[in-house]
Amino acid sequence: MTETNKKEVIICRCEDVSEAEIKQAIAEGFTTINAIKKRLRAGMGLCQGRTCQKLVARIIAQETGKSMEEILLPTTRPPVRPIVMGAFEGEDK
Amino acid sequence: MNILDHPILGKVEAAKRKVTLFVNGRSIEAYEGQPIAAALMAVGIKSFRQTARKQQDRGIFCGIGRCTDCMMTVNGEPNVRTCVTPVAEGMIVETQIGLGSWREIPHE
Amino acid sequence: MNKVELAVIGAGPAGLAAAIEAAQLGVKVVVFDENAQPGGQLFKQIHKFFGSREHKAGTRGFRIGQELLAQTEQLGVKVNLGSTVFGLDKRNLWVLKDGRTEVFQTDAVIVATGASENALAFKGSTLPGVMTAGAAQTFINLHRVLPGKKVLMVGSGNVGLIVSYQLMQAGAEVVGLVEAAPQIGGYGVHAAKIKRAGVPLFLGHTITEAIGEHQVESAVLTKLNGRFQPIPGSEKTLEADTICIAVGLTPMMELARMAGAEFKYAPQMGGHVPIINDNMETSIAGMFVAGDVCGVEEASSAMEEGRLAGVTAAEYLEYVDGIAAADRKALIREQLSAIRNGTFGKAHPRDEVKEENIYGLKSSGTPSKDELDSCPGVPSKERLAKGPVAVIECVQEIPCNPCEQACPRGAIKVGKPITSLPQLTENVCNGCASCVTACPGLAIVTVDRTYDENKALVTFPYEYLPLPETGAIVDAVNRQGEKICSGQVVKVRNNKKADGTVAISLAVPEEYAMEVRSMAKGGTK
Amino acid sequence: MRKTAEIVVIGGGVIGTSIAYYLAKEGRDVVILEKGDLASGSSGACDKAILMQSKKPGIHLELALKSAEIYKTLTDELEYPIEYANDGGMIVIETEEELAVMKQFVKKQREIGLGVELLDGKQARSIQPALADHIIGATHSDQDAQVNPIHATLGFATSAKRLGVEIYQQTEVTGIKVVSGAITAVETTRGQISTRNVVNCTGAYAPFLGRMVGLNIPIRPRRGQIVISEPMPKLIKGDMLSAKYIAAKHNPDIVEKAKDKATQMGIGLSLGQADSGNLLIGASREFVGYDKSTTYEALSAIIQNAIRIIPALKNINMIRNFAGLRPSTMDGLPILGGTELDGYYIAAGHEGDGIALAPITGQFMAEIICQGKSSIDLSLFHISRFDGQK
Repeated sequence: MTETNKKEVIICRCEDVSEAEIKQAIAEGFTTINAIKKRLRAGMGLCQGRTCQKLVARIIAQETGKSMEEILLPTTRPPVRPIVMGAFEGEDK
Repeated sequence: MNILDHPILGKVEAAKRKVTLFVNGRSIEAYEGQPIAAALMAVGIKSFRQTARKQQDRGIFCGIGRCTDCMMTVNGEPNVRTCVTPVAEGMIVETQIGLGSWREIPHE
Repeated sequence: MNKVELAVIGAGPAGLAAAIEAAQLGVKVVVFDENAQPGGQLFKQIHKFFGSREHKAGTRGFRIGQELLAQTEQLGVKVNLGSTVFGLDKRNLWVLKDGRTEVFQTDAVIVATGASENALAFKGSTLPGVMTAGAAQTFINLHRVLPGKKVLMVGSGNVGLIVSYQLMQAGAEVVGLVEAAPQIGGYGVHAAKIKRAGVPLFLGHTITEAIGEHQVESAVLTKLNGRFQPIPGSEKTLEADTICIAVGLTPMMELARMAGAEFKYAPQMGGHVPIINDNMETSIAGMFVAGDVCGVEEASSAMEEGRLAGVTAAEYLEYVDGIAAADRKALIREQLSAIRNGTFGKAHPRDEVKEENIYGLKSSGTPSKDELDSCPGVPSKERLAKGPVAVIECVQEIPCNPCEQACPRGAIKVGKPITSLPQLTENVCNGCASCVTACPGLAIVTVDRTYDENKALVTFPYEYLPLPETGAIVDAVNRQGEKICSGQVVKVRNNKKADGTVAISLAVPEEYAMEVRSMAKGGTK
Repeated sequence: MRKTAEIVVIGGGVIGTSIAYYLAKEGRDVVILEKGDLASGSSGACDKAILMQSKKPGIHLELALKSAEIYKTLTDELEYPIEYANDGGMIVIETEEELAVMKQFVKKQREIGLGVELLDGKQARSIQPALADHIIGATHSDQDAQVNPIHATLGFATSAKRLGVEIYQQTEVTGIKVVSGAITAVETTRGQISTRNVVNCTGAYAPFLGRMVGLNIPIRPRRGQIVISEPMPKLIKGDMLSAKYIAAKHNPDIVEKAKDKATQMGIGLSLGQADSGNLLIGASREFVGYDKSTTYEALSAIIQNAIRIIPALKNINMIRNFAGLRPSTMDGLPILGGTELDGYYIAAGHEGDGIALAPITGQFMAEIICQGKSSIDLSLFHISRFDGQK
């Protein structure tokens, strides 16, 4: 790990996305949770944003002056946990 | 460190069965039923993987299978959430580097 | 396709209580939980709960879990463990069980999925050794493994306070507790416990960095100004191998949301919560919620909400008529509002901090002289001079009354509301110490200033290992956890009924009678 | 928000951003209006394949080939990592029947010069070791490529912005003003922009934007559900489709007359692995209106279908799924060009080919808008081809 990495504040633990990167994206006009996810993959990793989503929302609120209430949640879809695909086998088609 | 005695929960059952697993080649003992992460914690292993993008160490964070930070390669299979996967006799546990690697492309 | 009359998602306190209530009314209930063990967070909770005696107060969380489970079993409720509900499509559950996915069609569903812990980001916050407080609690109390030797706790809500205490019970040292606010977030009695153990509190501080090559070696704390901005130059470094994060919870609302329930943002409830009526009904017919998923509270209120949802679901499924249901619901609501009268009910948004309210216990973890002087549980000087008597240092309104029933002589009165401070009828009390081990907050001691010519006997609750031997000389500590004198262990009472809370009687110099409140963990500092 | 613009592009997907980029390159004054975020519609909910093999020989394939040429240098041109790779593509064949169909298909494709070869099962597995043993063959083309559709969209958008295009997100068009046969303004939730030119790039939503000016745009949303796996080391090389999928795509009858649910839902394999390591496993092809939800039935069928072809998937986790609404036309070709209303252009209806055709669509639409016609004749794609049809 390099020295600069160590001094970074990581927001998305899965995809290694830093606070500085998120602030930069917001400045570029990516001002929703979804837009930041698309731009930086924050929240797109294995945990699907379950750990960082609130942190990202807070940074957006802070940077854009919006209230937390105004920051839209992305669509919630199944699965809420990783589901091994073999579990779908043997179903009636 | 295993907590063998506890003021409220009492002593760990002496009869509890132990299993042996191999962590990056080193053999360690664990109680049957314990998650892999707990077995590693008990012997002081904290770094479980290295991230793909910035090569940072990661370990246990949420402890309940939600954050996926504790994943390792187990028996050759990457992305195993060690905090919710119980140990088994002879299990091979490896630090996951980035996305991990296949020993060979799985076929069947 | 599997059919289920009432599905309950989550076998925590809310879900199990809901299942029991509905099953009692005749509903065929199936509970689903992703964990191998039922009980949700209850099985990690090894402390005694607050609340009323009728509602299991004074009982340790995991035992409540065992009781609830026994009840579900008796009632024939099917509890599917290791069953992950990974999708909810209207009232259809997508379930992963035994390595197979299945769909369960239901007539009604109660979502009781609880809450998850918030993360906190700072430099080095991803280093191994930084984990949520809940993770640490899971490892020490369920898996019986200690995450580290020197732990720093971030956050002084009930989770931070309770887990700090439990880490010490498990054998770790807590090197400090950090809180950004100028006051303690959780119950004062929980703070008082860790304070007596000598844990330094860093109020008005935040963690700004975790340092270490491959794992945590130390932590940097920084003082905050009135606007919660770090004050440069105020950094201090603490040696720690583990940093626990306890900065609040967020309702785990994904299932309810994907099913289409309407939501609102409610910061005092932890984030986005489903919109419900006072019957725990969501905007979707036949879908109910209970517990932390509809606003973060405590296990005691989660259980009441679960019961309410259980009755409502039974009514929806026509197992109980509207009138009978209304009566039942009214009783539960009464219970619920009694619990919520405390400091942490949904009616009390936590973010209202008024400067003038920060003093004494809340600001330091130690009740102030004023608080003790005006406390109705603290006997008069005259009474103290006469012989053994209870000293109830309960100065914060908490929905809790086990002390009332614990007293065989009826000398303690809480009454209604249940949040009233316990009142000691000092001339009825004989200092028997029954209340000492009954108080879930460990806030009662007995003091006998007549014990010896120049010695007083202080009897206090103690929940650490190893227990001292009778006759041993130990370091006696005050409310701040400082050693103030030596004391001799006169008696060690480990009553089975007290369930691990041991009453230790220490003979100390008379002048320290009102200062000594515990002993150093392990005997000496 | 801006008060005027020469050209208003409606829709911030891969088509809209591409057109805006090429228009800006011509020095035009362009504004993009997007009701959500960039790439929040079908461009953000699709697979990553730039496939030539799946296109019908003819002008459709011709466009695709031109588009593919542009993609090769697009990363440099846009100065944006769009994750382009030329890893080839494969259509796997499971039955003798499929083999017969694919033989014909390949023959036609080779005739017009597409580099496609027919492989036997063993050869196919030597390229894709994860393929199941029962696969009897595959077609393979080195000309198939891959791109990250979200980053392609963001790449076009970023470069367009650099050239002066203004992008308004969370801005929904509520009306288009027409005065005496000419567009005068676009009304939005954030105010009005005066303009004479509108380009409708709203994919499956194009009919709504057509109706605002009395135009009937015959596009229907066709839901495609896709499963996303956990990230993993390289398992799949390039793109993979099943011959079943091709059959369903080019023979709507098969789907309509089918008895089994999986075929009715149009389940056919499309598989690729993103740079991030996630597999994108598709897909269904369903007409269910504007419903973007995912269904257990379809996901289960998609997964089982994929496991049959790549058995190793049974040990791999699904972490997410989503559905995109592919803008579908009756003849499977996009609608490109002007309309009877002066200044109103359409570039929509690409169905599953939007990503593959985005660069060429952008280039040609810019030509049509700036010069009145494109360098190759696109009249086959003109909306007027549907005149007189229901």
